[in-house]
Amino acid sequence: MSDTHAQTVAFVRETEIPQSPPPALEAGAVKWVRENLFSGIFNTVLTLLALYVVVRFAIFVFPWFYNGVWEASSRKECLDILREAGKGTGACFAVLVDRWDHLVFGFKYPQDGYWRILLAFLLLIVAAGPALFSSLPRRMLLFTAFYPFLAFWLVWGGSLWLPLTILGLIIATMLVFRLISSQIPVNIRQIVSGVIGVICGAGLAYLLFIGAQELVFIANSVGTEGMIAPIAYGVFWIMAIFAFVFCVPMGIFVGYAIYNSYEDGGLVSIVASLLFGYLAFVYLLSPIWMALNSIIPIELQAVASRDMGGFMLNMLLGTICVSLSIPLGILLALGRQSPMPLIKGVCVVFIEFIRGVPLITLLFVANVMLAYFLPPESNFDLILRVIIMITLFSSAYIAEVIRGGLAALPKGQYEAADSLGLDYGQATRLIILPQALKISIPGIVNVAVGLFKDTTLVSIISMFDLVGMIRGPIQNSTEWTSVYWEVYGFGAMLFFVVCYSISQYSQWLERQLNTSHH
Amino acid sequence: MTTLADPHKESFRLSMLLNDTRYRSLTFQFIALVAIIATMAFIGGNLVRNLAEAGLNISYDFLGAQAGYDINQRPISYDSQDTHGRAAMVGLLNTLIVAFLGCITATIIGVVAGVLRLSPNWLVRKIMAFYVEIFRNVPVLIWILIIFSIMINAAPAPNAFRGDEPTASMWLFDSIAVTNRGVYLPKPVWGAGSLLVVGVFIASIIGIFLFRRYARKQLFDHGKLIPTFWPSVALFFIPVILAQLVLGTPVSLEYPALKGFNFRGGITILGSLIALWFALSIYTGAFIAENVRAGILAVSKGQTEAAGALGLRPGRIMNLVVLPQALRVIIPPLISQYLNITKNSSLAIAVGYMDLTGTLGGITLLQTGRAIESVLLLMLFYLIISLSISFFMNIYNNTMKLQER
Amino acid sequence: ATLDEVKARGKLNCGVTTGVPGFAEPDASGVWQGFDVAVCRAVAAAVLGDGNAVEFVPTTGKTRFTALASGEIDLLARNTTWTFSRDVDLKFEFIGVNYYDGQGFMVPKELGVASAKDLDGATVCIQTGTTTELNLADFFRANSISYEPVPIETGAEAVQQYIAGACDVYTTDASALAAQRANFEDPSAHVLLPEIISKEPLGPLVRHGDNEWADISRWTLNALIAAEELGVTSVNLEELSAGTENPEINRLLGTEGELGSMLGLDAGWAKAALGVAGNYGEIFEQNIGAATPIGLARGLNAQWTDGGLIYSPPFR
Amino acid sequence: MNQTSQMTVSDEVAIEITNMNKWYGTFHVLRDIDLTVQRGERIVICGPSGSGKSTLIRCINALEEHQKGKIVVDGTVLSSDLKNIDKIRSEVGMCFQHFNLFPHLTILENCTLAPIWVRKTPKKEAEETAMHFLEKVKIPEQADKYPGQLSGGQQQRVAIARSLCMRPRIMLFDEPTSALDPEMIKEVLDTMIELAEEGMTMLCVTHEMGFARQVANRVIFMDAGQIVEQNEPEEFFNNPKSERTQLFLSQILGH
Amino acid sequence: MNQTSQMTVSDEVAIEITNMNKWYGTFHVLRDIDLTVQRGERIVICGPSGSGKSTLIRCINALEEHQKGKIVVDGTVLSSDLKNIDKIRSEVGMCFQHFNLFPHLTILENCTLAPIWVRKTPKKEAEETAMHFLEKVKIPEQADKYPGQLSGGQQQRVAIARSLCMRPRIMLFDEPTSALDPEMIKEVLDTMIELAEEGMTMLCVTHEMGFARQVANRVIFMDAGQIVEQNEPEEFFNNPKSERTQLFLSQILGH
Ligand SMILES: Nc1ncnc2c1ncn2[C@@H]1O[C@H](COP(=O)(O)OP(=O)(O)OP(=O)(O)O)[C@@H](O)[C@H]1O
Ligand SMILES: Nc1ncnc2c1ncn2[C@@H]1O[C@H](COP(=O)(O)OP(=O)(O)OP(=O)(O)O)[C@@H](O)[C@H]1O
Ligand SMILES: NC(=O)CC[C@H](N)C(=O)O
Ligand SMILES: [Mg+2]
Ligand SMILES: [Mg+2]
Repeated sequence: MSDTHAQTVAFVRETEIPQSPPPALEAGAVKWVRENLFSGIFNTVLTLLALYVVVRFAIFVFPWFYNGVWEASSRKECLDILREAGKGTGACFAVLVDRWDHLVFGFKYPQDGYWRILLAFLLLIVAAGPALFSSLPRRMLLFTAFYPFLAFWLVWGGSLWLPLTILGLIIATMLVFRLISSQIPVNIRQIVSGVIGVICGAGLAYLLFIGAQELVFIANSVGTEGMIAPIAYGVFWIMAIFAFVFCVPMGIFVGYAIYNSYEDGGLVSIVASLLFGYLAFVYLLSPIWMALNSIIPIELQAVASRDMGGFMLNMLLGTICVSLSIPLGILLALGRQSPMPLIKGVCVVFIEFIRGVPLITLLFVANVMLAYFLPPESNFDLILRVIIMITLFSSAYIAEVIRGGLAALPKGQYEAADSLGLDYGQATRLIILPQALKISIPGIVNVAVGLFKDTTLVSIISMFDLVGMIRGPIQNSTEWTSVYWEVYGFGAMLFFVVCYSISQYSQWLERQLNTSHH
Repeated sequence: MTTLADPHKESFRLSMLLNDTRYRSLTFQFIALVAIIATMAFIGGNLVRNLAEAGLNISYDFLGAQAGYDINQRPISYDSQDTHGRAAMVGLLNTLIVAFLGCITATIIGVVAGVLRLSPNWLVRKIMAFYVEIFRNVPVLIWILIIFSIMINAAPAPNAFRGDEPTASMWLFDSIAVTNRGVYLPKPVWGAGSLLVVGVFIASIIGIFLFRRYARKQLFDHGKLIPTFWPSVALFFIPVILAQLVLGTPVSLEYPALKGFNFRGGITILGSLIALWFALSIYTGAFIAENVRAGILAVSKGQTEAAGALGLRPGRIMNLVVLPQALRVIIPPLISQYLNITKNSSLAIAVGYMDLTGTLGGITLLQTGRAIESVLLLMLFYLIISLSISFFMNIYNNTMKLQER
Repeated sequence: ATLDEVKARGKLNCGVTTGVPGFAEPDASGVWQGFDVAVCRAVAAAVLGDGNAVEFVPTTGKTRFTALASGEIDLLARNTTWTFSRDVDLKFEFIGVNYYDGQGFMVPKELGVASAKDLDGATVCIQTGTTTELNLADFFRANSISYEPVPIETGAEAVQQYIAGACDVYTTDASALAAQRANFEDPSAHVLLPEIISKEPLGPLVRHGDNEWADISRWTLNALIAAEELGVTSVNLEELSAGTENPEINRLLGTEGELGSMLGLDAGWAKAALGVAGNYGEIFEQNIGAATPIGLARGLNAQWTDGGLIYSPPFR
Repeated sequence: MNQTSQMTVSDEVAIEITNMNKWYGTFHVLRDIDLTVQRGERIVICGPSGSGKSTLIRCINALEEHQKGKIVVDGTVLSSDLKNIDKIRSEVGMCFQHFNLFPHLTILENCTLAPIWVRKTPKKEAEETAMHFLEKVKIPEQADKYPGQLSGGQQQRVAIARSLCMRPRIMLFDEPTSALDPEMIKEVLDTMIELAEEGMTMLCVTHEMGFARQVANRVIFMDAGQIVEQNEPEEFFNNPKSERTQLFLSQILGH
Repeated sequence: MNQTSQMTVSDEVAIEITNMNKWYGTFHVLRDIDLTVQRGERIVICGPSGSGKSTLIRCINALEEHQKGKIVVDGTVLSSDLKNIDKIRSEVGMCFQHFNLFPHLTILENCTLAPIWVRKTPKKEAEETAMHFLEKVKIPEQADKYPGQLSGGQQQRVAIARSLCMRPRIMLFDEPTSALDPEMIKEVLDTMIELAEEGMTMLCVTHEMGFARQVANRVIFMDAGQIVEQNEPEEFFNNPKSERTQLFLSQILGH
């Protein structure tokens, strides 16, 4: 047949050749094994080697696992049980049973309140849903917004009215904003703006004046002895003079700016609602919630931050810090994109500084330094200080992720927003961020996983998170001293389950973004 | 056309500070400046007041004071009579040592695991995926603790080497002792004439380089392909061994031996260093493996096919076509992994390895009570290390950029 | 002032160790127990009337001083040695001594070491940031013998390494050595060497500058000590507080004089403090005394009347 | 057609550009531009690539700053005063070559966004207006889809509707059809013609000479940052004065 | 033109494919392919997307394994023996749709890489050859640039030169022009025509029917993994026998 081609070039196939199954060697398990395990000398060696490793590992681990003792009250008892049963090696999982509560909830959380934590955790999944899966109904975001208040109440306990009142005041503040920005007539707004302008201007001038005094005080206490001190002395004096000189002009200017914004209501409504919010929180919050609580008391047993521990503490730190650092990260990313050198500079310095030092040093700051930076009477407990530092830490990383998202947006989007007359705030809020954030979600999730793992570092500043709990009370205790593998393995497993699922999610999301980008 | 007034010559009005694009950004920056100054005034004022209340002051004089404590790993000479400043230097060097070692082994582990993850061998692929996922998804601190516990509990104590029927024995003809305190290796002793041996060794290293260049030149000039691997290996060992024999073993080895409580002699690698080093490498190796895999996958299949169609063999395709391209993708994230190793090395504190955080941020801080000073200095050191690494990374990235239209 | 803060808070924040058996350790249900803990409870009872109104803040050698200096805790009762530099340079105020101690060495019996001077070349487990770390350096230097320090954060980890043989010797305060040995699977396989190489007066401490608060803490501790001397125990406390012949007991228990109000507390402050766990002697016996697994003898910590150093200034 | 359109040109001045100059760094993009557009006038701008057409259009909308000269839009002087810029932008609608729709919003949301946030129109009213203009560009049924789900021509029509929702008095088009496939170009041009017939003031950068002939009152030819020639379409196409124009037309019509 | 080319066809067999079958998993991509190519013959393969054209080409070059049947290239039987594969690959040059130049090497290095490492040609000689072929494809002046700096058409010409540097006796082209802009297509086709005129044996998957008419000795139409029809170009285009061919040609020429 073949040589026919050369002479008579023309060839037309009249019949269809049927599909036929591939040759036997080409299908089924045989082929699979041949291709995947023994497709060459090198591969065969590799396979045998790998098999050897796996088998050795199994021989080593399996009996240990299988012989595990689940019921005993101390390591000694565990060993006795194993010895009696005549088993060589065996795990002492009894420690997990015995200290389960401590490992998961810390040893101070009230036992009858464990359901609260579990409930808060389950609801967290529901609340995070709409942010993580865009296919869920948008209306669920309402619950997401409500969730922090609910979770706060569930975890810390106390009166339900406290978070509810806070929520109410926040809503009230937003209503004030709405009212001033668009609902009231311009001439009334002019009066309001005037009043608020005067208040804020005067207040700012006063603050700056105090600041100037403070700076002089600092300069004087730094003194002029030594090598660096004179420089610092000079810098503080210059800043003091600056603050002093500009306290009145700044006050006037800001007051004027607020007044001047009465037409569009933008600035004045922001300032007014902030002012309102501040006053409401200072003067209305506790009377209202206490009054409400005395009428209809809905209370859970209050639990102090100090009493949080175990894996729960890791989860708490992880979720709180990540959620707080997202807004901060957005601001930093926007700041880093800003054309204003000073603002850009501050953001760059902050981000690069945070990314350049290990988290542990920041935790030292939380532990030993932060208290010195806050007013003497303020009483931040360690958890709060740690939350602040971890939040700052992760916000720098999140800022970099979001910056990537911002950079990926085409310039045309900015221009279209501009040409429609949207101002910077509107364009950012309505056009730029929704798109940039969507692109950034996988990156943010990765940062979140990293951060969640890093929350174990708090054990180094003697907090009893999961690792701290193991290294501290459990291994210290008379019963469970020198138990390692069981507890560390358990810890590793807990983290693995959480982190692995999250990172699988983020990979799924990345694939989604790659395929369905519209 | 009538010339109209230049619009920029308007008289200044206060509202222009807010509404005029030319002044607006200045205004904002000015306000930001004032806010920064106010924040500094707030923080600084609190600091000064709090310190005064506690009767403390800020001073770095303690760096010149006697430290009073001992450090078990001393890259430079140090004893308890030296100053806190010198102790900090010892710590800094220890940080750099573990970071450097960690970077090397993490790279090796990562590259091997990353390449094996793409192996056609199903079993190997799965094992590597297992390794990567297990290590990436569990905190490094837990790994450090687990590996340290393994070290301490699985390796024999020096005691076990003692007695008539020791339960443990040394490796490699009694030259290496692996104990739960560390690993003891033989140490070269430089006798008379050892300079010559060293000279021969250096010469043979140079020789290897020259030989490889010669081989390449042969290929390029005459199209002769000379194998280089085995000759290189031979060049590495044979001259030195010959020199040793001829000169009557001027370079002898000092073997570690159990004397008193511990092995003495030889080189000691502390258990804490090993645990930290190993944990950091294997943890970071998992991340590097992913980077390597991504880098290799980023080189399109078409490149391999084109090279194959030109008749290149798989090994050459890897060396000449895939790797050079993959490296460009791999190296930037690799450098950030190096940064992470350096930063994570501060977890040394969990196993008692005396790095910067252990000395300056640990014992010095505690013994002198100079918390603020020590922590600030600590952060400064890490910042300098990180910034220099990223500086070099940027230089590298710029030189390696692909030429585009 | 600290007193007002504590009262407002309704809880005393008291720093303790992360765990030394007998001195401070949470039991299986998370309640802190121990000799140092008892001091915290006594102060809480004196100030707030409730020995359970204490928030125990576990601290490591590393975090203890910063916790106190930064105001996170009001009182640190964590077998901390009273030294010049801590008192003067670190600006703390030691309010007394609740245990006279010294630094000792523990070695496995099988090593056959009889004296600390035989430890040449040994690997020594030591807690970082403690006085013992400095003493150790001085001791070996003075005797010109070498050693290798293994610095460790917490006592528990030190013990783990010591048991696993990662160090030959474990050194710290002799009391803590005894306490931790009591926890071993086989305590008799380990010996304490005869040398005590330092003085370690362990006592509670507070911040510099708040003398009122220091007074309250100091005299609460003294009340525990004086009560033992005067024979006031948890058994006869109620009976004696109805009034006795002994005016000092009366002043102590607040039935006579104004000592309480001088401190800014109720008249029954000392009674409340004693009501938690009894007097110094009782606390000692309960937590670390001969009848406990730790089994420390009173020794130097006997009342001065019994030839010891425990001595309270008069309540007058 | 040309006649009817010309009738709608009023005497009012919509845009007045005097002696305007612009530099990118040291590169002189626009040189001494003088241009007056009457209300209702429809101007087509053409010229070789890089001649500064886009830049001119974008200066009118303050998307780019000019460095010398004066631009007056609808009586408002374009200065660096944000108030003026805002005012001008809400008077002037703009259509881009790549549509620049907001991909995360539905078509309807794209159209109501600016009215709601800039004009503070109640949402309902804004939606009604939006539907009105979507009907005008003949895609009301796509209102709830996302831009990614539409064809290029449909997207460009949405972009036009989006601009119209702000009820601009002037529309700027920057090569609105050049990113489209041939069959879609017609859709968009039809919409633009309709708009022109209603008397909208329009400035349009385009190389669609058919469109220019049909609707323009004036064709402007730019080269190297200068306006080289301007004239009525008939004159311009049939009787170009400048050599450069002739060359350009020969290339463009030769296609 | 057709005549001259036909004259170069010799009697020697360059490629002989007998009863070749290939599966992807269980999917039967190539069915009973029989094809003999004489030395100097120029064959164009066309057919709808997914019909297995690329797969066929790639099987000849051992980029894909076939499971049944026999392929003999230049007398060498294609088996899984690495030696044979190497031999065949150095005889057969291949050009891909996306050029697949090595972006990290200069044009010259791209061209000398294989001669140096596979053929063990001295570098100097390899460079001379490379420059020779670069001149032939008319871009010697680009020798020191990187692929990223060239246009698509230039890149494809470099790819051809790179193959030629190995002095192959057979060239395979897989849609070499379909990733190119219209003006660049011509550049590349010109190069290929020149090659054809020199008597190179060529198998070319392409839909450029002009090219097929001008240079091919034979056009092969594939569908669903089978060779459906083959004929001389004139016959094939003017008088397709099979219905499927007719349908395909009507679509492709209708453009
Ligand atoms: N942001 C910028 N920075 C520097 N030069 C620019 C910038 N934008 C445009 N240019 C230059 O200004 C000149 C005019 O650009 P413009 O986009 O206005 O031309 P155009 O006439 O619209 O061309 P086209 O028909 O290609 O769109 C071009 O030479 C361009 O390179
Ligand atoms: N690696 C593969 N695994 C499985 N199926 C494949 C693979 N490569 C190609 N195919 C399938 O084999 C069939 C033939 O593919 P081939 O690329 O040869 O078609 P083609 O004729 O070149 O089409 P086109 O004109 O689109 O390039 C297609 O249906 C394709 O989906
Ligand atoms: N072991 C300890 O934690 C305390 C040690 C010693 N008493 C000190 O105060 O430093
Ligand atoms: Mg343009
Ligand atoms: Mg194909």
